Amino acid sequence: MRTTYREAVRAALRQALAADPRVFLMGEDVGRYGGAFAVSHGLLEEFGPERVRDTPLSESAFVGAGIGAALGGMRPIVEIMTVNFSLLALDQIVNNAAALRHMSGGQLSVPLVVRMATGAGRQLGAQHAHSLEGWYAHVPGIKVAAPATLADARGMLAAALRDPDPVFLFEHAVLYPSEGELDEPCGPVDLARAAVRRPGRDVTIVTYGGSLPKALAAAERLAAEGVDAEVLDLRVLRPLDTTGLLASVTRTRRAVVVDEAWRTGSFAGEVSAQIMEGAFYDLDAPVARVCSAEVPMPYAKHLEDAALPQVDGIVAAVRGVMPSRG
Amino acid sequence: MRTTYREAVRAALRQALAADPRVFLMGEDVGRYGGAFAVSHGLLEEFGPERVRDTPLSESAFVGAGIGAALGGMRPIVEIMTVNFSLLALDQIVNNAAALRHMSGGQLSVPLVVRMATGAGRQLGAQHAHSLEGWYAHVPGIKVAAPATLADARGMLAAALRDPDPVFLFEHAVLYPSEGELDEPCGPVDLARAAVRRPGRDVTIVTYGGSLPKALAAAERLAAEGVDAEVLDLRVLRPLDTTGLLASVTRTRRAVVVDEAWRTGSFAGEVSAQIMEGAFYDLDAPVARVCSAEVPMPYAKHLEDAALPQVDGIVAAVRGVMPSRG
Amino acid sequence: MNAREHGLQLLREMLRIRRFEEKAAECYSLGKVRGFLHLYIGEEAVAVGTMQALAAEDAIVSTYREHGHALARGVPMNALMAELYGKASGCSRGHGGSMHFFDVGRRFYGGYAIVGSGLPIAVGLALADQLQKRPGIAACFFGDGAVAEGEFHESLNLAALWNLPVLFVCENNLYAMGTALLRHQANPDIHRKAEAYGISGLAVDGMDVLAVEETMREAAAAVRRGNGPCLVEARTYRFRAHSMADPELYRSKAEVERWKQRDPLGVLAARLREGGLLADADLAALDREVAAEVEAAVAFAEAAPWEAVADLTRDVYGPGAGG
Amino acid sequence: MNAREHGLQLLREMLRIRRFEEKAAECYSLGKVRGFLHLYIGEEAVAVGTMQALAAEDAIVSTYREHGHALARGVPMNALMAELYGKASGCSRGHGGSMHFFDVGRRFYGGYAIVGSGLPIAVGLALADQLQKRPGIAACFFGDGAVAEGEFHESLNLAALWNLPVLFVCENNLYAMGTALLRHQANPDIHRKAEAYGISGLAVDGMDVLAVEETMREAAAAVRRGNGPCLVEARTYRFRAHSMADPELYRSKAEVERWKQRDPLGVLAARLREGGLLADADLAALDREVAAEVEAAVAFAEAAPWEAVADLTRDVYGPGAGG
Ligand SMILES: Cc1ncc(C[n+]2csc(CCOP(=O)(O)OP(=O)(O)O)c2C)c(N)n1
Ligand SMILES: Cc1ncc(C[n+]2csc(CCOP(=O)(O)OP(=O)(O)O)c2C)c(N)n1
Ligand SMILES: [Mg+2]
Ligand SMILES: [Mg+2]
Repeated sequence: MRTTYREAVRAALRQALAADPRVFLMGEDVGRYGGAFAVSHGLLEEFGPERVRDTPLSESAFVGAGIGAALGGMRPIVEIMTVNFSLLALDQIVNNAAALRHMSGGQLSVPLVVRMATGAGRQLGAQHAHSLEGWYAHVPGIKVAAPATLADARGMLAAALRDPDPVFLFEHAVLYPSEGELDEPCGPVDLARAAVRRPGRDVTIVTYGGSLPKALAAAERLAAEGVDAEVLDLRVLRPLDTTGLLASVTRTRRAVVVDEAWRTGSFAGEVSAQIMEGAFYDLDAPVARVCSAEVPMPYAKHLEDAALPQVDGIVAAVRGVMPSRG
Repeated sequence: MRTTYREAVRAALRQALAADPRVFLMGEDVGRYGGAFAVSHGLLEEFGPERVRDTPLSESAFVGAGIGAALGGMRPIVEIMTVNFSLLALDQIVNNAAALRHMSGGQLSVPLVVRMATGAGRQLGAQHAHSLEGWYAHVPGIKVAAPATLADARGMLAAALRDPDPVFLFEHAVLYPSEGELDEPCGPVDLARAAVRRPGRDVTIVTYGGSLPKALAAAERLAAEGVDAEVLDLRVLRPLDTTGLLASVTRTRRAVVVDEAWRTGSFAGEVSAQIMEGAFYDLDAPVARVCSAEVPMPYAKHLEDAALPQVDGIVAAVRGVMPSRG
Repeated sequence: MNAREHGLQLLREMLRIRRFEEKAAECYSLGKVRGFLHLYIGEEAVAVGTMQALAAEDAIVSTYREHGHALARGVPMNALMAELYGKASGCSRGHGGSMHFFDVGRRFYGGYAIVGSGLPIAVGLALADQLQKRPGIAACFFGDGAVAEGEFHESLNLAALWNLPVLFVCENNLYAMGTALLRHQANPDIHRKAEAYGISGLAVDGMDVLAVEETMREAAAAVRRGNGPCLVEARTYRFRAHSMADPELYRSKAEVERWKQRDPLGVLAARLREGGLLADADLAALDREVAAEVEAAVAFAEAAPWEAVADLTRDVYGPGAGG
Repeated sequence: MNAREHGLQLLREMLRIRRFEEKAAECYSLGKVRGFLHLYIGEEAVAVGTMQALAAEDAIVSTYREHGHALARGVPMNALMAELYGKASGCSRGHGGSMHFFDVGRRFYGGYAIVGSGLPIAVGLALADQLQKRPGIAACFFGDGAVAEGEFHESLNLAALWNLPVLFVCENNLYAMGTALLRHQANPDIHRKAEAYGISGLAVDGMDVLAVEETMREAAAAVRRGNGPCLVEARTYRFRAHSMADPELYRSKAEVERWKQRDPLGVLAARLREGGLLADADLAALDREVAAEVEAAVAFAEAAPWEAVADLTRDVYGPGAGG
């Protein structure tokens, strides 16, 4: 069936609400407004205000309330409108959601799902353009996934709701309108393995989330140049599928990591370090990174484009790690 | 003169307050209590409540007020009692302190200094044991430094106050009582270069902050085994002294990075990635990392010790990157 | 300035905001302005009335819905339109866009796009004035939705505790995006929350610019006298959608129409007419004058240069940044 | 249970807390207990009085100063002492220590060491009860210092807005670490802040366990009836330092002595004596009984096993954690 990333997430939400009375959705404007990105449009009418709850602007309180509700036996889906606002809830996430199980000696369980839009590319300026998935991936006790395809946009939510621990789903805002084919029925997908989105022999382009389409476009361009690039979608940043990552890189012996976060301290750095640790002797060239420029995201289109990873930059980086010919 | 890390920071604070009427100190219990770590003990009596200000428990508001006061022409020194509580102020730090200059087209300047205690090792449990320096180092627009010696504990504050941008100083709580010699007079130190704390030929142990003493102890142990380890103290995590880092590693051709943060997404990963990018062809072995176990820090001593980087683990990691001898 | 001049002045300021934003919306549909665009139309009386009570030495902190505050403060329309265009001649060199107008020379400390995050900044600006024994006060605009954020609470307590000169102006337009006041505030009587901090709270009809001016003069005077911060709730309404993306499913056309009966420009014009202070000719003249200013601003923005991509990371750190 | 039995019961509970903590402090100086240790001594009446109003189905959320709440809730003293020792038989397997006691079986959802961060958790627990139509309410303890945090404001608004069954118990001991109430609250009348959220607020003498019990029964009953959350301010005092590291430079010995005149154990004992409900023999018997329990707890903790280092990362993720 022809659908969009937005509709895929909505379908997953509808299915989850229909399937389990313990599931409810809460966040800013998820109800009457229909969701800042229209993801939850129609769900209030279908499931009512008890299960599709508009919250005040109180990120710390409603994320914390989601944690408490999970402790109390519910299966909350908390929507933080965008990752930018999640900074206000980080204490609840790092010190409570992630820590409660271990800190309580295994007594507590926090089956919470938190969804949020992430990323830049819409000319929203410095305060609305963050990509902090890498920060979240640093925290033990939570899981972090970034659906980059329609199937994952639909299937990761169900998988996250089955998980006994807090799962954070990062939906890149630029992906919501993207269209594609998706076939019924929709069940959960795994929250464990990276996926090869395009097989290739010469080099591995490692990426996730909103950068996947750019990586695939770059691979097409490179194919025309006779460079056969494999595109690996990490899918889950925590726990990272190191095995899948190393399997691809040891095969291609070259890698370029694409990540929309600022370069220094990006998750791309972690990926590079893990390749260093696990495949050093199999590398024919140093792993390269294509990340965002180290600047608060500017509003002007030409500046934002220049600050973000682009297909040209990925192509150039791949050329940089290939053996120089002729 | 014989002194402690704690007294060195206090001396720097006293000197700053005495030298510039625009400087003031604010934070929880910096005044009447004398500072949670007794760092500001006596300053209230010496400089009065206008310049040594106890704040309510309102991390977001008083960090934001520090930003506003800096915009208004002051030179605030904001103390966040520990990095753990700084999560509550991250929005102000990331979206305002770091972004205002660029976002305003260069009109605004935020000459703010934020000090905070960091790190684990005192059996305080999961909510009081974070090492988030790496997160801060990810953010363009701010500077991040970690004084590991008495001279830096004293000299970095003056340097930070001279800086036109927000500077974050991370003082590892375990270092406060550490003693040493420090000679007058005390001026600012640079906030630019990494420092070789122990020269060596065979391998570079890269570290910062509270892990420096462990790295030096490991180097001594290794010397006894005939391994001459260089110990590089990064000092400043942002902007990172990549030149100094690569100079050392290209010389020794081997590196082990020690970082108290959780391994995945640690700043140690960034260091490893930069070595990959800048010294790949000079490496005789993959760069190794010694970080904290991926667990919310447990209270029990034996568990916390097992979770944190220790001298034994550093020594073992260095042996792991050395050529195996007959 | 006599009553007529003053009245015309207020009308002109509100009209400048109205026409500027109508043009901005037009440019948005043409794709010349991008990103988020939050229109202030309907709320002009709050910005214009409040600015009457502020002096050059006062500092202003606003939100992402700050076109009106910037214009009323006197930031040149050319620089604002150029900012919407993303040009280097914009008030933020095109780095900020609609949500991030700045003009340090006029102590306009900017638009903040994280709801509630401007309040601590205003508290700090006021602290700087107090510590340097300067006469200025800090005026901080925010919406009813921001009242639910922890920073509202922390900032009012801190400002009150330290007796800081902050004029907290809550623009209560009854909605936080699509969430009605009664669905985000357990006690919707916002100005009464001042009591929790032991400060004075006032409410005013935000559609009546003269009422706003009077109340703000009173409040600002008290703050200036050193009575500590004051919280003023201006009851107003947003005539347009929350942003250009908002389908407005959460309110009825009828409700919007009812409020439009109290259009702040209409309310003032009627008042002036009653007093015989406004003639049709005056209105026509104002319209022409403002239309010309807006056209000039568009021409300026169109002709303005782009920031060079080579300068992308300039201004991330300051000149001579140590290290 | 008659008045005498009830009175002795309350006295016993307070004495258990007092003696448990005196022993904990002793063990701390011996280095057997480490990390932070925040004593509740002087505030016992609040925990014991409040627990009288709570049922098994109710949830409890506390702070890092939670020994008293855990004991009064019925968490076995052995498990608590073992936790202070960091042993695997501790109520949190030695992972938590003094600041992080948990007992999910008794719905004791733990000690939270980030000030204010327990409030949203309590709101969520109450939401879960409301959505599942369960009878329970959530009791949330926090200090006067926590009132300044944004989470206090956000949590009370959310709980009030959604009419959630939360009993917010502010233990106002006049200090946030070394910062006196008047230096951290612009309006120190904490229970009056309830008005900002349209809920009821009560204040009670936190040194009088019978008064606390009465007020909490009233408040809890209202919350149970579905009247929404309630904020109760218990006025109490911390006899000991904030933590074992605190030099107590911020208050006078005289002030502490004055408050000790109102020692909650003494206040209740005197009241019972007046009523002829307490004889010296009763006190002696209680003392012996509690001393024995404490000694047994220490013996248990001493003998308890350590968590195996091999299990360090067990319980970071749940069993069968997907993926
Ligand atoms: C912390 C935070 N959460 C959510 C948002 C998304 N958002 C932008 S404006 C808005 C509504 C704000 O309402 P209000 O404060 O009343 O201001 P108004 O738009 O009505 O002027 C929301 C939810 C944000 N920008 N910041
Ligand atoms: C968010 C946060 N900031 C600072 C601290 C350090 N701290 C621990 S307890 C405390 C004082 C809390 O006072 P109060 O809430 O009155 O509780 P009390 O200790 O008096 O019981 C402070 C500042 C913390 N734990 N969390
Ligand atoms: Mg509003
Ligand atoms: Mg207290």
